[in-house]
Amino acid sequence: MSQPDTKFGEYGGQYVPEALMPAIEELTDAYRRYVLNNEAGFMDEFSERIEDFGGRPTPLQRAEQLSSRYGVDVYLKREDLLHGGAHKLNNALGQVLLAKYMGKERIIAETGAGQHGTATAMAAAHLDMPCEIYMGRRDINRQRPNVFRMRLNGAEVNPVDIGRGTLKEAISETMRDWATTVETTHYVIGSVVGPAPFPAMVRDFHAVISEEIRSQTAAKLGCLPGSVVACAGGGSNTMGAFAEFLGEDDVDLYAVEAGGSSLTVDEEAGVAPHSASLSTGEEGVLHGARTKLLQDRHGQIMESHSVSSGLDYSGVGPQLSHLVDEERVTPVDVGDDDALEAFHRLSQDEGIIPALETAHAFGFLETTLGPDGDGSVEFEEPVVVNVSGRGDKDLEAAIEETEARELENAPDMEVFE
Amino acid sequence: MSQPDTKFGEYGGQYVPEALMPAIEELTDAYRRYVLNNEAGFMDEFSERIEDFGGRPTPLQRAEQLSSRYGVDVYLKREDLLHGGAHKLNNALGQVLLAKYMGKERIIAETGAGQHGTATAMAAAHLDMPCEIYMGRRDINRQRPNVFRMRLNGAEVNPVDIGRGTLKEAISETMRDWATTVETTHYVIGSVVGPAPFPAMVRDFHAVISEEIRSQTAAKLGCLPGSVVACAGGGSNTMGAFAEFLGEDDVDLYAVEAGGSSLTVDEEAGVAPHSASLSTGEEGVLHGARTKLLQDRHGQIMESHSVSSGLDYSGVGPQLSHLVDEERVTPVDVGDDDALEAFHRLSQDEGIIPALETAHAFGFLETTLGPDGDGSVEFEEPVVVNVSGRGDKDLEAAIEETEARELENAPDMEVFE
Amino acid sequence: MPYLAAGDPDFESSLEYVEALAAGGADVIELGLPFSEPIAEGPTIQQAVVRSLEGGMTPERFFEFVAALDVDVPLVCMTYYNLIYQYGDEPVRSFVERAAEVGIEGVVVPDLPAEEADLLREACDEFGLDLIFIVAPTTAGDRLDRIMERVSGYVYVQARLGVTGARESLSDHTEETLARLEEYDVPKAVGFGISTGEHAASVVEAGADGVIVGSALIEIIAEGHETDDSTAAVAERIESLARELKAGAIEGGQRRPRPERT
Amino acid sequence: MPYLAAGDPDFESSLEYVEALAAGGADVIELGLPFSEPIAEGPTIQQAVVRSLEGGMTPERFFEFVAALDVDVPLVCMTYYNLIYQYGDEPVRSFVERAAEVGIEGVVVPDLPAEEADLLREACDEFGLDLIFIVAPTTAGDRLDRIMERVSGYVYVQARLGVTGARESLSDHTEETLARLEEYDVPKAVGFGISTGEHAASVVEAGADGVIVGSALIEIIAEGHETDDSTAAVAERIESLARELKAGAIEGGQRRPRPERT
Ligand SMILES: Cc1ncc(COP(=O)(O)O)c(C=O)c1O
Ligand SMILES: Cc1ncc(COP(=O)(O)O)c(C=O)c1O
Repeated sequence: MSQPDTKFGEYGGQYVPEALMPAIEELTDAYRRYVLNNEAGFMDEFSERIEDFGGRPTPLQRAEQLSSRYGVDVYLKREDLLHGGAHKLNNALGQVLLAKYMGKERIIAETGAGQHGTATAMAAAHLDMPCEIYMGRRDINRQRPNVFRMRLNGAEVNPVDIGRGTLKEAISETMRDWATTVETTHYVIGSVVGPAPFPAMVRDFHAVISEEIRSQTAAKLGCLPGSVVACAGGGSNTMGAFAEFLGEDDVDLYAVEAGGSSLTVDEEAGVAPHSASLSTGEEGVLHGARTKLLQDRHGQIMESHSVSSGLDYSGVGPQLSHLVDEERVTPVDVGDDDALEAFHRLSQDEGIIPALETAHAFGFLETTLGPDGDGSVEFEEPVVVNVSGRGDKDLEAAIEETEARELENAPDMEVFE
Repeated sequence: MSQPDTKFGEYGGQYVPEALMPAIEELTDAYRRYVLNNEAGFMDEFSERIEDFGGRPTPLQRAEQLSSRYGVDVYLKREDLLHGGAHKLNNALGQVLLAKYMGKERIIAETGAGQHGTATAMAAAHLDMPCEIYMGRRDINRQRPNVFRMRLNGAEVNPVDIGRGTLKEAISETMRDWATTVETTHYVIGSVVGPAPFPAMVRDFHAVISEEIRSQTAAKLGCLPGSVVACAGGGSNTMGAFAEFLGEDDVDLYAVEAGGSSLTVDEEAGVAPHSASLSTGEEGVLHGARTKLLQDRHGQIMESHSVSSGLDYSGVGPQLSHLVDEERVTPVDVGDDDALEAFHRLSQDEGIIPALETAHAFGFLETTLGPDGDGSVEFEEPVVVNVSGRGDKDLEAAIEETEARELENAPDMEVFE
Repeated sequence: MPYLAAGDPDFESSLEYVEALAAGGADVIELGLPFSEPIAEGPTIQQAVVRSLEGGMTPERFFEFVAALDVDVPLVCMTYYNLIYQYGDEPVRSFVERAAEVGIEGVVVPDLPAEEADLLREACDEFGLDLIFIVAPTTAGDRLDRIMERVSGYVYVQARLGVTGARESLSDHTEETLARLEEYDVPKAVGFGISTGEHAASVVEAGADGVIVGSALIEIIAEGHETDDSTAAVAERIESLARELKAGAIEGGQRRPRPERT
Repeated sequence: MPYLAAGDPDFESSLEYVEALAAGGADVIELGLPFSEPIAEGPTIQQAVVRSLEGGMTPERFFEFVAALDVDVPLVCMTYYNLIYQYGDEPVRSFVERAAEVGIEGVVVPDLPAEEADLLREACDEFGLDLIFIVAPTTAGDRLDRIMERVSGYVYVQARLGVTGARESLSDHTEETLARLEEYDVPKAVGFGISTGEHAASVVEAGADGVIVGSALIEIIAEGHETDDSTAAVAERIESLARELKAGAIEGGQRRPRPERT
């Protein structure tokens, strides 16, 4: 029998209130049986549902304009085409189905960009489970369409007013709900974060991304990818895109974090104007796991910042922290401005409006290989970029943030008025 | 060599200004060579692009909750998962690619719901063609997210202020542009309407829908569908879902039109409070084709109405008119209220937020088979419903329209305020 | 050859405007029967169509309008195919019959290419009406032959691509198209964009037998309508532009290089 | 056993409030060192945390706070693991060393289950601090054994699922959990939701050796803070609730059925 990973080097673990521990043990057991060992055909049912309901496999598409712009072969893994509009459904559907196998009666989840909440609400509707989503007030305002979508799918959306009202606060609040309702409720965590077994389990549900990439590059090109590039908030699309290649040393792995407006921090205010926990964070314990964090010198967690709600998080998955320490994964960062430019570039040049999160991954190509790129990276080809989600949820935010800046490639917004 | 269909019984033809006729002859020739006879591998390139860029094949998913609600086996053809969020890309990508093969330098298109405009803008960005979209002012206000998306993809959006500012006016205005720029410009018409060869050509680009349905029901169930249900505005998703089965008499075909608020008309005001041209329209000539139309006794075209912009059109594809006369296709209609209820039902029960257009197809199941259904139809099983698009573009409109009504299954909208 | 939309902005005024055209020297008058989807018209005529329809214009009213006209100039009806098709009991034939009855001498149908015109051709022949076709700058070769075989009365030469509407300058296409048409022995009337006597002169100079002017005249009506001018005042302005155009056309004819007779 | 967040709403007042607790008869005082992500706390304590952090509380200030306290009651520090882990040069050990130095006698860490507690256990042993674990209504079987093996000082019995916060009524879970713990020879303090003397009495009657009251006390501070009451007035109210709770606990002990000695 396969056994769950609970630690990744020094990272990971289970730092949660005692009230949750029995549930976490139960979940660990269910994860081992159903996910790792396909008991009762769980993984077969998951695969079938993620294909039929979710729309897998997603294509691997050559990016013609970007390839010629950068002079390297760029391929797009089109997770934006998954039902709901982001990779998030892989995990949400997997966990809601698991909750069903475990006999749970209620689903709760946190959400940042709203994509995980949307995916969870969709999966819960699909599998006929009641569902409540916690979302920071600030994120609610940044991602209204996703709030509508969750409600339409029959989920309750609970605004979280604590702190800055972003993902960090939403996770804390969902944990509080879970501590109260743990006997009947499963907490569908939205990224490769939280106490074991979540980081490993969420990764495994998303690993289908890299499994498909592997067979698609093999079929189309007869090779492995040379580089895989994915944005990283908590790091679930990242780990999903990397999982199959961790043992393939020839495949370079780049995790692109949100550089926000700057990498310097304001300790006094407890605010980091970025979300680059892998590049700049320090080891600590947050939301149930030991990992790299944005924290002040006392260990208080700092508020992060990114133009994209989904990357706006002070922590990161423990396995990614470990892979960075091991130098298997290269962490890089892309700031708000470059991400917005990349958002417009992909929309205009490739006809794909990416999520603002995803735009960071493309910003990395531009800041290294673009006309004004710093040439700091030699990409092994083909370069596969994970298009973790589409930008429909970001239209208002992208327009507003674009208007607040002088971007080279901003479209004329006049007709929008 | 295969030859284009230009007439369908008495319907179809080419009723356009002389200035356009040479372009239409040129297009007919290109359609025959590239599409029908795969010259220069055109159709191979189209297939590859619609897979890699578009995300084909789309799944055929069993609708578990609906199947048990209605006691018949219901399957969903998931065109909502196509890039852009609707079936529209099949045609838009096909035509933009064809324009490229024809050496055209500029793309124009009309749009109603904005889905065709979005699809065209995406295809044009993907294939690096400049693009302008005409859209009625009223539709611009009903479907703002799609306006944003077109602009982000680099398309110009030209508001049309004539008449009621919906699809009919947008088509007329695009024809005017085309009449001015016909030498360099291709008009990507958005449905199986307009002068020949458009109705046949648009159908052929969408026929992939029914080709996939055929092979999917064969593989999953070992049979053909018993019934295929699709909403019909112009009728492109409809013809796409039906095309493969036209010669299979055992497959029942239902075209669901928008019943709007009522099937009665106000001749005085020149307004039909519905868009049911197949069920209630009379033969006439509009936008280049002879077909069934909503018109007053003098032959003036009536303004149509539907809660869904994409069905809000006074005409319908000529081939559908012919198929209805031949009794091969059964036209039915579903009103605004039932469509909205179906919108909420699919969102809540299946975790799929459909386009308001698509919701009409589901409303038909409810009004016949639901708890208060009239039992008027004996469905042959399996029933395949074409999920022509997703509802992200409709969030605001659906909420507003829902609030204006007393619907049984409307979700609580409170958190949206 | 002026064009007005019948009934713009109302039945009575419109009668006076048409009569003013006749008084201004028009050789033929094109009378528009407004259709709700005028796909070949630019904004000026679209607005005229809206005004006329809002004023209650219908095909039957149109025929009454023609019957009520007191002019001695040939009248041509310009309308879209659906109205012709829907009228009366016999598609197309009823319309043409009624048109002949009220004294219309020809029809132009902007959305009816020669290919789809057999029914209308037949009816026109039966009742002795001219069927006028439009030749566009894009029309050439076989198409042109096909059209010219079918045309009667005159051919409407579309001066430029696009839709109707008054323009500041003339199109380069005009001369080209006229040259292409030289070999055909049918009167050529050039329209689309002509708005001044000087335009008319150059077009006739280039070989046209007549000019068709619509939007420029309709702009006068639209302005008058907006500023609530008296019908008589507007009619006077219309007559004066008609006169200018006529004079221009005559002047253009004189400017024309004489055919060299050796 | 009352709980307050150190430094709520400011350093000086908070000192007085803690001293008021002692004056009110507290047997042990739990002092919270606020962490920015208090995942086990309900709204009342979350607000206290915010007030204290905004007042400039840090781990070092916390130790100064404890050092400055003039009370004769054992003090237990309640905080989250990240603060213990980050303090000083040696993760965990530095913190415990310093805590011992200022006279803290035990620590409770709500996000540290027994499984992850080895390092802290070691450090506590080294410096003679009690390591107090929480037992939840969901804790049973092997888990319970494992925890009870590691606990020292007392065990914190969580009266109900969920987060901290004053409640109107007591939880049914309390008796069950106390019953499950009977066999273990460790003092049992019950917390989560206790707000009145009567609560305290019934919990002690049900077998608890003490009650832990946090939110009910903090509500007094919050109210005083909002209405700008004097520190002395607030301290008096705190002392009086502490007294009521103490009286309740004693009363509960007396109500307890005497162990039958035959
Ligand atoms: C489209 C998209 N990409 C990426 C992310 C970041 O999450 P993760 O790092 O877990 O993939 C999000 C989170 O909401 C998202 O919506
Ligand atoms: C999702 C969707 N379905 C259906 C339609 C109606 O078009 P058609 O009847 O051509 O399929 C539209 C048009 O915009 C649409 O967006």
